[in-house]
Amino acid sequence: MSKVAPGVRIDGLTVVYKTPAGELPAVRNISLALEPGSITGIVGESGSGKSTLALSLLNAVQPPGRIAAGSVEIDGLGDVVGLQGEALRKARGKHIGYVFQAAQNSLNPLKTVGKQLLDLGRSHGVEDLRGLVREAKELLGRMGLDGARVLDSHQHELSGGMRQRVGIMLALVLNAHLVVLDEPTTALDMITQANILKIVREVHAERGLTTLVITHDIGVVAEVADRLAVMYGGRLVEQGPTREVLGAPKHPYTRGLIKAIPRLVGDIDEARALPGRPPTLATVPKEGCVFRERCPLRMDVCDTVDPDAVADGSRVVACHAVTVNVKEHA
Amino acid sequence: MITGTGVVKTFKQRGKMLGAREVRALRGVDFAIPKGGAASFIGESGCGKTTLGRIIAGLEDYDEGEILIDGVSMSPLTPKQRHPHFRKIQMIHQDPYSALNPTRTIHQTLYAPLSLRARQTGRPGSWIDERAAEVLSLVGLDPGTVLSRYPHQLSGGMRQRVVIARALTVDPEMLVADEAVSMIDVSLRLGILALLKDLRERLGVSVLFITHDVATARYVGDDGELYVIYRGQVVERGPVDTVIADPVHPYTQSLLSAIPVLHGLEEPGEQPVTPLESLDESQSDEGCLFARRCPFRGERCTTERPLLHVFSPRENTNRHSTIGLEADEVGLRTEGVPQEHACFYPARRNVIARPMSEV
Amino acid sequence: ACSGGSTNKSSGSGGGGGGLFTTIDVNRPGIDASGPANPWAPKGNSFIGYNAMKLGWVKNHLTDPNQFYPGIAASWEIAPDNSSVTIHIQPNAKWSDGKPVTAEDVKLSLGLASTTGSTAFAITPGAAGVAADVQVVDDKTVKVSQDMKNPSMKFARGVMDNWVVPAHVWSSLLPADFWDKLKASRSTGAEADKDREEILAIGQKVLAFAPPKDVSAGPFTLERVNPGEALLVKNKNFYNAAQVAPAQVKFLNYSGNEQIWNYLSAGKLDHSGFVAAPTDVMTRIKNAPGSQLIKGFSPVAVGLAFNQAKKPYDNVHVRRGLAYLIDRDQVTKVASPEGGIAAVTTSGIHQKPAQEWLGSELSTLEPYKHDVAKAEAEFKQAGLQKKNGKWTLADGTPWKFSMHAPAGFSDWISAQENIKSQLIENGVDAEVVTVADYPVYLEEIAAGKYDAGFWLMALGPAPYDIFQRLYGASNGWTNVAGKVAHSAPGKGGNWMGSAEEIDVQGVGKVNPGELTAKLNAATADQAKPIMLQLAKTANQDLPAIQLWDYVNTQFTNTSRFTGWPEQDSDLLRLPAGVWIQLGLIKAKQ
Amino acid sequence: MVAIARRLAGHLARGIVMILVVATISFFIVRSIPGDPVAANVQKLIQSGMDPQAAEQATRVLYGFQPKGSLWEQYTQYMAGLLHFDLGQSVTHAGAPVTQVLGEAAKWTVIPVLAGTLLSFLVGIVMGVYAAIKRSGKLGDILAISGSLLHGVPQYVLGLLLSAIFATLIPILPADGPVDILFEPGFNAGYIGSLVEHAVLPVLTYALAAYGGWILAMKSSVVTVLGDDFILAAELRGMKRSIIFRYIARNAILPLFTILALSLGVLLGGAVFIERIFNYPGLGLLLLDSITMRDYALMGGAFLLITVSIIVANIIADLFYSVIDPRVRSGEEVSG
Amino acid sequence: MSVLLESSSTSATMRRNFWAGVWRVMKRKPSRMVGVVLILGFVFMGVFGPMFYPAQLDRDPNAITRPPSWEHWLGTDDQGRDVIALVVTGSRYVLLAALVTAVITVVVGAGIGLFSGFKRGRWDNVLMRLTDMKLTIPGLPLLLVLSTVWKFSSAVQMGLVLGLLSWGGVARAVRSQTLSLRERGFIEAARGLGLSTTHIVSKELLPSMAPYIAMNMLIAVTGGVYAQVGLFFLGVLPYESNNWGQMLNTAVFRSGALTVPSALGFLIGPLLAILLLTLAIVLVVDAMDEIFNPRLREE
Ligand SMILES: Nc1ncnc2c1ncn2[C@@H]1O[C@H](COP(=O)(O)OP(=O)(O)OP(=O)(O)O)[C@@H](O)[C@H]1O
Ligand SMILES: Nc1ncnc2c1ncn2[C@@H]1O[C@H](COP(=O)(O)OP(=O)(O)OP(=O)(O)O)[C@@H](O)[C@H]1O
Ligand SMILES: [Mg+2]
Ligand SMILES: [Mg+2]
Repeated sequence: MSKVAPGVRIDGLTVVYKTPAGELPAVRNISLALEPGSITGIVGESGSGKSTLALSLLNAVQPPGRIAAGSVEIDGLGDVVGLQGEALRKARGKHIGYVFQAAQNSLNPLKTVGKQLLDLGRSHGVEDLRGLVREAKELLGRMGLDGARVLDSHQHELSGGMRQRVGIMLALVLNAHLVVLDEPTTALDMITQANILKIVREVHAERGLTTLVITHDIGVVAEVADRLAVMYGGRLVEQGPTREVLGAPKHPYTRGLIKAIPRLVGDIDEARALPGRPPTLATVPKEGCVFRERCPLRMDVCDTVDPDAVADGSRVVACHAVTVNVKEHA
Repeated sequence: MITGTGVVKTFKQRGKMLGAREVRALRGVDFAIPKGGAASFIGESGCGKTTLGRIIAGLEDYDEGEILIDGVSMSPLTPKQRHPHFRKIQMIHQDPYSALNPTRTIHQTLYAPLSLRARQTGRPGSWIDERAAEVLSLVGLDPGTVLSRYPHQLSGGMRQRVVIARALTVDPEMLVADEAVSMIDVSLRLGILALLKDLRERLGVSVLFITHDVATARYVGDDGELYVIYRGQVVERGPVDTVIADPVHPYTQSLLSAIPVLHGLEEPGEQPVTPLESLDESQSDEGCLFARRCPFRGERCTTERPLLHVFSPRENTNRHSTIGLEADEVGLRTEGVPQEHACFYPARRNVIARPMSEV
Repeated sequence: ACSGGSTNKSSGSGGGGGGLFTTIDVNRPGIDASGPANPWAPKGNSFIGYNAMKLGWVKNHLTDPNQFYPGIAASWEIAPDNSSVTIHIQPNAKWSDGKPVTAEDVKLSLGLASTTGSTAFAITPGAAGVAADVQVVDDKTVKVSQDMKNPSMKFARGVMDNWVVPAHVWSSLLPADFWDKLKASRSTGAEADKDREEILAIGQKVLAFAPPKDVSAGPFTLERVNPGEALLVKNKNFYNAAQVAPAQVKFLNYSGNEQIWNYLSAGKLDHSGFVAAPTDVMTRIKNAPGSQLIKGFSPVAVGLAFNQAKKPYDNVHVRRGLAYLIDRDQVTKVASPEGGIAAVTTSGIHQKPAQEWLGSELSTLEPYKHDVAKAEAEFKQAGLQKKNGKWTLADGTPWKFSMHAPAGFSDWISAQENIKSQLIENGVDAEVVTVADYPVYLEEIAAGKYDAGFWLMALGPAPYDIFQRLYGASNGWTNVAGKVAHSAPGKGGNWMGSAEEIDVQGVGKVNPGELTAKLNAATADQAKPIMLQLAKTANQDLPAIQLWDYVNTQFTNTSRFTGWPEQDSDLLRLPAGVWIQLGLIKAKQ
Repeated sequence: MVAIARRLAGHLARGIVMILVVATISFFIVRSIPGDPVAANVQKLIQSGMDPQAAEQATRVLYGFQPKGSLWEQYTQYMAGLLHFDLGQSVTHAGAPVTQVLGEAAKWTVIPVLAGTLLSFLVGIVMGVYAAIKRSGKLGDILAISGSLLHGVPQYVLGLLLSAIFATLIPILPADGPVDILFEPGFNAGYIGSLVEHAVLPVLTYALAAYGGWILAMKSSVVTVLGDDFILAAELRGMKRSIIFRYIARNAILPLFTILALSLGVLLGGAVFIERIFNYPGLGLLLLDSITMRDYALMGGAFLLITVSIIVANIIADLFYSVIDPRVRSGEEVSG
Repeated sequence: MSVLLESSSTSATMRRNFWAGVWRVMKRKPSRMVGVVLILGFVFMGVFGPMFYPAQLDRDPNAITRPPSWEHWLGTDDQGRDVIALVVTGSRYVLLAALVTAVITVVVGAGIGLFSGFKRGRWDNVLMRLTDMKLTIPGLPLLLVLSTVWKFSSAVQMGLVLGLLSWGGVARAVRSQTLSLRERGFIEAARGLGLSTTHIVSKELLPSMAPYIAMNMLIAVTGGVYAQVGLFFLGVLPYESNNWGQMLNTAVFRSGALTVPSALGFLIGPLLAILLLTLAIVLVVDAMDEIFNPRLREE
């Protein structure tokens, strides 16, 4: 097992769900690269396809969904889309750690954390189970918990924040170097959230991970991520270094989103809501730009042509209006 | 004008024959919300915000204390007598999905309270439909398209607007919005907040805003008051901007420190406060409720319970004092209502993030 | 009228062939595994004729109640005036534990019988046919004398028809002063009341008494019991053991007739008493290998009895009309095809003994053959009206003939259902109503709640018993200490409500209750003319329409055992255990 | 542990109150049954040819076991007896204590009910898992519909059909009581073989009747658990299939154990039909007999015993639940 | 105008949508159609069936308990009547009693459940203890004991008693539904708006539970049929000349249906009726499950 942070290259990924109205894409033609050792954040509103994208990294899209096209290349694993059976199972957990969206409920209510840890060890053929427990205790201690006590507890004896930390521990304990965190702080209160985010940052740095954080809260990404990707209606509309994107958002959706966040200081009247409402799987336009209905920069071309993701230095934007500007500038 | 003094609420958990457990949800809360005014309650999960909101909306009884609605005391009244008073206070639920009956159209949903209102005020039946259209327009919905729909045919934001419209059918004097936007898509949240603000301005409805997101509190009523609640006690209160910009209670400071910083747009505060441990409801009630988690606690904190009192700049000259703000400067910020807190060792700390441009 | 019993004249060979005799106790569904081997216990595990012995076995002769097969008693002498009966115990009778059966055993048993209630040993003051004294003549002889204040023809029967149990097991139940107490209890007064209470208390102990082990003087002893089943093994000490063929007797589980049908059609049972069975089932049973049906007389009939306190049943023409209207052959065919034969008259006597009692007079009685025209004539005479093909009461109000039967008496219900159909087809509206169970039925019918209900009658063989059902307590006549009294309809249990005196064609005015009471003490010759008068009365006045006379049908199987009683044998009225102990049954070679 | 003890104490207290109430109800229902058993018995004996006076005496002896005194006195007597597990004496069983008669019958109910329930439980949960996994296919549909049908059809229909098939058309199995008397009771092949042979039909009926319920319950339980996040989480952690299967099974079976304990209690009372059809001398048949025989004490006793067994089953179910579910164990309220 | 709006356009479209949904669900599995047809058949049989036969069924004393033949498809009974005719004419009593049972079960159960769940507090406590007790006392044994006290003299009375004995489960379930609905914001909102309890219960709570209650009602119908047929079968009830349970009882205990195959038709008749009724209700409940499932209504 490699001890270095792996890089991930998602290319042209499309995931569809089978619905009464036919197969509809929840993730459409997404390309994204996770640099080894970086923290990437993906933001998007409910239903924009974040979780689906995250599950694709483990080739774990649940039926009635399936990966319809594209590849997910992970260093040391190859294309996970092609992985199957035991190979896939071994990759999960050992290679890729996944912290569940509802980590609150990601533990078997009938078993203690310790027993589940041992189950995990056995599943992955860990011979030195003592060592595994030691490692787990250490990780938990690292996150400010009393390891021995936590391992002896059942899920219901742990608070939300503690469960989330146990989830992180279970994702890391097998020494996975790619970690996916799906909404790691949703449903936690602010102080706990801050705490968890701090832990994520620290563990990331200490263990040399490649981390993907998924959230609907731009603040969370801003806190932890080096790179930021914005999803809308199953498309990746903008990506780039966090500070750059936040400081100078290019895509009209990103701009609107940032504008819509009330801040602690400054003129509150500057904050503006986006008009319209986010699409659902059924209402997302079949062709053309997914955002055009709510877009202030809408052009004729938006109705028919889905904008390509165009790279501009470290930034990538998928918008006709922006691309035109870039071209004009050029 | 709605005021409460010393409101106490204790839940006795039933179902266990011998081991009944008590949850002290509110431990003597004072508040005052003027007509057309705004107040926001913030605090960690489980600190009693919802309970207080429900008590104010008359949906829950309180054990001790006094609530006055427009000067009428509620305590001596029977539940039936309280009703017309509490009707003036309407609750907006956190979850717009469950707040609407899925088996009834929006028209039916609005029709019921309106016809009741029509009967009470002796208005004709035709008024009902006019009024239904009117309240929907007030919340920014098109009556023509919305009236005949079922809730599941509407988006979350629209649903929440319908909920607000329904509350408006009885001409309330106050809306209690309990986490009214936390379940709504980020891009739509501001719309609802703006609506509440707009209703305040146009209809003179006061708004009680319950949230754990301090910034949204600011958006609904920057002229209102902010109450910081911790384990059923108000630990700090004052004008919204004052408390946000210059919190003195370590708990308030912890809350504000925890707000994520938009790196790239903002600079973090210089003196962030992190609690020593996480919230544990079973901790002892003795002394200051925050004492165990407080990085600045002193001896007094573990033995004596601090009570809410007006912050005076002189207090600032304690051993923890950090950046010394000028006394008059403080005085300037507290216009109208004073900033109050419940801490033996209050100190201003620079905890919140500020926009780059300001720094 | 006395008869000598045959002592054990064993033919030497025979019997003893061994083998398992499989049977069923039709009188006792659901053998109780916890029941004691106590013949008095209602759910005890004493099986008549097998491990429970009586002094003698009553033959139920057509006209003479005092004929017996020998049991514990080898022979007996009945005093000509019926004042006493002297019993000689089988000389070599022994209990299964080897002790001889003695006169003391018999005396104790008769004492026990008086605590639990027995016809000849009743402690009710004034009862008829009660023993005055029990005397041990010698080790093997007992003499029982009758209290002649209110004598009964059936005294000897009342004495002989009693269980005999071993004194060395049961004696602790009777206190030393018991016999004095018993005597004292027969008088009236507070003292006697107290004695009676004490005796009843002993009776309760007797009923509940559980001998630690079955000690029997019968051909078998109880080996073990299951819920519903019992196994008995041969008693080597039985006086006639050499003639007892089966080595074991197995009583099969039985809680409903359908179970017996199954056993019989599978040829599993060597013997079973009568159970009602539909024709198809009967055919199937008959077709089972070795299956054999033996039929004999069963001293009982069923009738449709009226409550004459209710209109229009007070009118004899209505009753007669109904008698003509009901096709008794059809009823019997539907309800009891094998277990009954349609009654030829409705004289109140079973047709078999009727021939004995009435002789040629029987043919002069009106047979009430199915005849719609006659029925209509009778109805018209009663003043009933026919409107739109439906009979109504005289005043034009609707008439619905309502028949009651206890739930679970399926042949009765089936018969009533058939009668209902017949009546409706002829314009008489009718219904069948069932009552939760037999006890309630009896109580309610006695309370006069029904128009009409089924009623067992012609209970033989004693002449008094035969008519007691029609002209006894249920019809107003009671016989206390030899005195006959009549109570008005609706009072004192009189629900039938016949007139006290009836003008009978060719006889004149008769008081049927008094006539019936006379039968109690009449000899066979004295009884004959009375029986004729009563038969005429019953047939003319119709307090009940006699529907069918029961037939005693016994199921046997010749595959494993032979020597079964002949058709019509009086043995058929006794349990198969008696056949075995008398040495009739032989193992098939 | 303290939590469990507390729970137990609470349940026991409630159970005892329940038992007293039920005893009271059954006492008064039984006493209000119309029909004077004494008068009725006299009539019956007379009909069977006994002299009226003798019949009266015999009846008085027999019904000497009937409690005397005013209704209230009888009631207090009855309740006092109850404290000593004394339910009075049976009339039809010659004054044997009701408890003894009940005990004898109970074993014949308990054994087949237990066997039938366990059999159906085991088969039912396996098929339930299957039905849950294949729930969108034809097989799942067939399993579910047949399960509902078996669950819906009353016991006596199944009993009669089985009896018609195996005892009448192809008579290969006995339907007459619990064991053949010819075999010496004890641990010998003949006796046990006979026991088993006789139990086949009743047990099969119990099993078939209960099977439908299990398959439905297990299916819905598995479907619920399959939707639980922790199963997906385990999968995403790369847990072995066998371990995940154990997780699903254990979590899905948990609620069924409660139903299992409860159903055992309920089945004791529901045995009437099966015992009647197969002539199995258990509690149900005893109750039925005691009703037709008007044996008050026995009727009340049988009814009470059946009810008590349900109450006890309730308590056991709950305790059981507390032992295996850690959430309850620590005193947390899981559901209402 | 408002009334117009409410009753015509909206509810008309709603109804149309609803029926379209029903049709879709039905079409998905043809077996459900079979269920509906069967139920309609039973209803028809109960209402009109007896009219096709004379009040006094034809009988033939010479053809008692005959096996199935061309004349009598399921043979004849012990009085020589056609078994099918008996099943049809007997259905009225059985179904009527079952209907009464179901109505009472549902009305009492839902009433108590609603009241208890809505009022909560002391009343809830008392009622639920009562319901617990009700549920603990086993139904069949209680019925057996009761059958000795009660005179079940008509179908309606029969249904009444059965109904009064079986509301427990519905009450418990409705209560828990009420409790959970009560937590839903819309009930609380209605209270906050000052709407009357009548309105809340009848317009807000009941419609949400209607499908559930309807399903319970169907299930209660089967329960009612089973219980009474069972009691008649055991023979603890007064004789009814025309009743499925009575047929079973007569067939088994009198006509030897379990001994001779010739009477098997007599046994099969009522058994088949019960099986078909069960099947019908199972299929329809399965369909209802899907029709009323809100998730499927969303589409
Ligand atoms: N099992 C499924 N069947 C059909 N559609 C599905 C399924 N799971 C998800 N979807 C649809 O796919 C889209 C993307 O879902 P996904 O869960 O990835 O969104 P998300 O961005 O994670 O949202 P959230 O913030 O609510 O978690 C949504 O429109 C959702 O409705
Ligand atoms: N009905 C109730 N019964 C018992 N305890 C209750 C009840 N309602 C609230 N509580 C308890 O009272 C305390 C305060 O609850 P409340 O819901 O008011 O908190 P909150 O501040 O609104 O929390 P959140 O941010 O999670 O909504 C909590 O400990 C909660 O568990
Ligand atoms: Mg998601
Ligand atoms: Mg809250």
